[in-house]
Amino acid sequence: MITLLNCFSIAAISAGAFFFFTGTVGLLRFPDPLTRLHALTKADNLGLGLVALGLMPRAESTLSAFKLIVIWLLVLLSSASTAQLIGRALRRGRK
Amino acid sequence: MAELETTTPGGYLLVLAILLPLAGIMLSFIPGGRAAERVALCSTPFGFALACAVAFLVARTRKPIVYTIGGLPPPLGIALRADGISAVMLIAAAVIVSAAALYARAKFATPESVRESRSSLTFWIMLQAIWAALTIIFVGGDLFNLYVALELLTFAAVPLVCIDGRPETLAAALRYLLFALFGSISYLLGVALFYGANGTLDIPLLAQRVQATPVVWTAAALMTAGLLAKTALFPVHLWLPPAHANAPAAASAVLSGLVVKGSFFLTLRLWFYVLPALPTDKVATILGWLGSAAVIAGSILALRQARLKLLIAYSTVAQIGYLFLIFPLAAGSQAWSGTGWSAGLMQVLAHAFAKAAMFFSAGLLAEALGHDQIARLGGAARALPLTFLTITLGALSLMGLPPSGGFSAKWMMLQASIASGHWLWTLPILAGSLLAAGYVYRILVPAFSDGQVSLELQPKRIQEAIAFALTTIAIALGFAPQAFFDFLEIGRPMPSALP
Amino acid sequence: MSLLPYLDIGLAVLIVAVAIWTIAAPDLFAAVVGYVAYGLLLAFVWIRLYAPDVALTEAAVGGGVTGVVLITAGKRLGALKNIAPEVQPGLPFKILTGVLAALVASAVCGAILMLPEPPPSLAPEAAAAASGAGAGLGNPITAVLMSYRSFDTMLEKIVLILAVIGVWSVSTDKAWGGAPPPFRQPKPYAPMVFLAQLLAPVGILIGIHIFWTGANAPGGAFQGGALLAAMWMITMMARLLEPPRVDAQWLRLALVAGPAVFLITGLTGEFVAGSFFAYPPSLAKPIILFIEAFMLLSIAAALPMLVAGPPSERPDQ
Amino acid sequence: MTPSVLAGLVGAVLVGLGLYGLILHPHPLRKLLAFNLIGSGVFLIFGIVARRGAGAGLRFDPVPQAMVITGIVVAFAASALAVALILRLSAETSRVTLDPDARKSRNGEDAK
Repeated sequence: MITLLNCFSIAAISAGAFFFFTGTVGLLRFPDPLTRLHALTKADNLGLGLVALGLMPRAESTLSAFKLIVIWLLVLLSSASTAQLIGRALRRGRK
Repeated sequence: MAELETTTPGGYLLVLAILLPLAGIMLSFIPGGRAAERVALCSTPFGFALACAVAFLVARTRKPIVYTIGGLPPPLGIALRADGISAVMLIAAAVIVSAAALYARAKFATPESVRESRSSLTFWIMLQAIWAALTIIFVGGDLFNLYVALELLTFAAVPLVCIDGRPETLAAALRYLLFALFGSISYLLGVALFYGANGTLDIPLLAQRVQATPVVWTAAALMTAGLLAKTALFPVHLWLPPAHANAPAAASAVLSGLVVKGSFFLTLRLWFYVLPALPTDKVATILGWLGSAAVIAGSILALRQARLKLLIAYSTVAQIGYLFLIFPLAAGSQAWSGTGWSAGLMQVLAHAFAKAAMFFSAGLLAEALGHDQIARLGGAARALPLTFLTITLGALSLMGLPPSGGFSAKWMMLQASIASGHWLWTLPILAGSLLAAGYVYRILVPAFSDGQVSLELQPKRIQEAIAFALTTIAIALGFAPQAFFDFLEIGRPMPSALP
Repeated sequence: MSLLPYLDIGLAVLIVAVAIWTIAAPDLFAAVVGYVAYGLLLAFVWIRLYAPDVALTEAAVGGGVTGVVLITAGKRLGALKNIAPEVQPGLPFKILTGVLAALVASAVCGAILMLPEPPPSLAPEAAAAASGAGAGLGNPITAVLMSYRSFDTMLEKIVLILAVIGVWSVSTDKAWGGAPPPFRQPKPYAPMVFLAQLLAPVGILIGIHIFWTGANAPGGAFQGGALLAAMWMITMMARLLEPPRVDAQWLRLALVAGPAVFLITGLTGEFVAGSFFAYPPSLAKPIILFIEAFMLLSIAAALPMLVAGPPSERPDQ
Repeated sequence: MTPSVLAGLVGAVLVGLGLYGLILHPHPLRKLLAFNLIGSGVFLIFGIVARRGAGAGLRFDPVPQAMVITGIVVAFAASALAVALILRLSAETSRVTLDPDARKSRNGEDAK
């Protein structure tokens, strides 16, 4: 059982790290700010979600596991909003 | 483990002396408006009484009085201690702050038309904050607690510089702030290293534990550099003249008379109370040379100023230089170091009172004439006799002519330097007096010459009287009895007495 | 074997690189942005030094709120057209400064490497005293801040009040009594409003949680207060709330509450526990939490006021 | 090399870098950034002092860590005050410089 959970953790965190990596590659390689924003928000949010998921079995208590989900949701909320704000700032700058 | 320190009888006075102005700040801020002025004026007599009570207790017991905050002794807790020099400085601060408060009523009363005005509220709160910060600096026994007090002093002093909002005052305040921040952070780095090397920040405990290791020397050097920047010792004096010359007179008097003495006081604490066991001769000599350079450079720059307030501000740079001669002259436990110590402290006091009086008078003069250009002072002495009497007496003390506190200070410095055999120190002392005579002559000669001046405004009698009273104290210090100098020795660690 | 040392070295290199960028960046705004990133990286170092309380403070204040202040300033200064061209100092001066800075840095490096072994510490005393003055506080840092060195903590709160008054005092006489300018441009933007409405209640809850657990776990009045302050600022950025007038009575009471309650409890300590700023051991924890609750309020009020700046001359909408 | 020594050395480097920027940059906001770098370097040095002092069941000496928290708050307050001064000065003079000889106020008021 413990080995199984450990395998799950390793798999989820590695997948999360992979998505972070692709997000960063996108940030560096994409041509303009909007596409970069796309890479960052999409890939990194997924990556963080996977990392949080992978850490959940390792949490000390149910409360800590719950906190991990809350952290992910808060990051989702803030990155969604900041992406909107940055996007609007870009559109204004172009006009 | 050494025996833990406990509160001595009357120690609670020290806490009250600190909490009084702190409570004053909060009581002024909540209702704002005219209440700020009232609170400040009402608390000054109590603060003066507390300072006198502390001095009385120290004089009676002949020992420092101690308070361990929360009943928690160092090293974990913080202790407050008042020795001879703390008590004297507490009284000086209370007197000058009270004088500044009374003097400032004319300018910083809240106007009838508004409930609260920006400059009045700021002035009254910051004046009390300076007082609180200085009180902690004079009685604080813990290096980190003293750091917080230094920051309190900075945050109180900077807004006073730019209180009238002219661009040049804003620039002066910003420059002052940056120098002061550099000073505190450098001090704080020294504090970190002291803690890392000795595991305590309590001054007497540190004095027992410090050894002449590279870490301790680095810490002491960093703290000293920071404190020198805050004291405006040449060559890091650049911020002082614009800041002190552009502030309103009541603020300039406190800044020049007291605030720079706060960081100087901590330099004394560091070298004479934390590190007396170390061989500090070389450092004392370096500080002495820097002080000498400040005396000469400050005086020469003062000679070249066209504005009276700037001249007085540069004279502060020069007079601060004298303070640093205390390091070579009072170091160690030789026969003459007692004289050097008395001389240095006398210089602190005499300059505080004389300089405050001179800034008050310069402010009155500028308001009465509408300018403070030295070249256009012709005949001003006849129009403003009491103000010029004050300036003349204050200048007497700055030059070191008898009878005055300044004369006693410089005379004892000369005695100490001759007794110590390092007669080279007499040169800056004498040269500084000559140059001071030069810049005072530049003010007084046009003022006492014939000429017509038209007064835009007749200065208030009470303001002239306050300035005159302070200058009288500076003169009266010249008659201080031996008992006064013995009092200054109370609590001063003697290197030989240490293990 | 462990990867950690390499990660540590990588973090150190990264931090120094970002620090060099904030000093050397050609553009003012770029330097400011670099500094904000730097503040967040520092929080990781604090975690590695087993200092989660400091990490929280550094992330919230050193990186977060300081970042807001600096970015706002950088933007406003960047928008000013008529700033005089910077006078660049000459090469000899640069070299001299570089040598001086290198000397200081190497002296400090040397001092750190020569710190004595075994290191002197107050940890044993602090642990031993935990049963007395800091009774019931599982977080030794809260015990130090609120008990052994409570005097420092009270003074630091006074410093915050003075800073607020100092910031306000650089306004003009005409503007006095008014409110600081709004945080953002006139039109509230829908996603921003949404974020504020959703985040503020959650953030307030978390802020109070961090304050409450601070007695036993990392956290405390300062970290919790910084979070509450951030929530207030977000609602002001969404224009759901406007900055209050500087003469508002409730604002001043909130600013002063923390140090005032601290001072009053400190005074009563003389009568109930035999010394100023002492607590009766049986009641130490509730009293400390009581004081901290008011400090939370003061911090939550002071930080946004420091960010908002002095009152402006524009009439309030 | 332990993490704490490494952090201490980073702190020392930050102090040096900040000092260089503080002296050299003419722009006050850049000076302020440099001051903040020095500040964080000093705090890191407090941090390693705290870490070295681990003992008696604690992973750190709580006293220096508490001092850092106080220090961070004070440094922030200082930055806010400096920024307020810089912004007012720039609005007032349209020149951001600390050079007292370069002051040219718009209202041309004669210095008293």
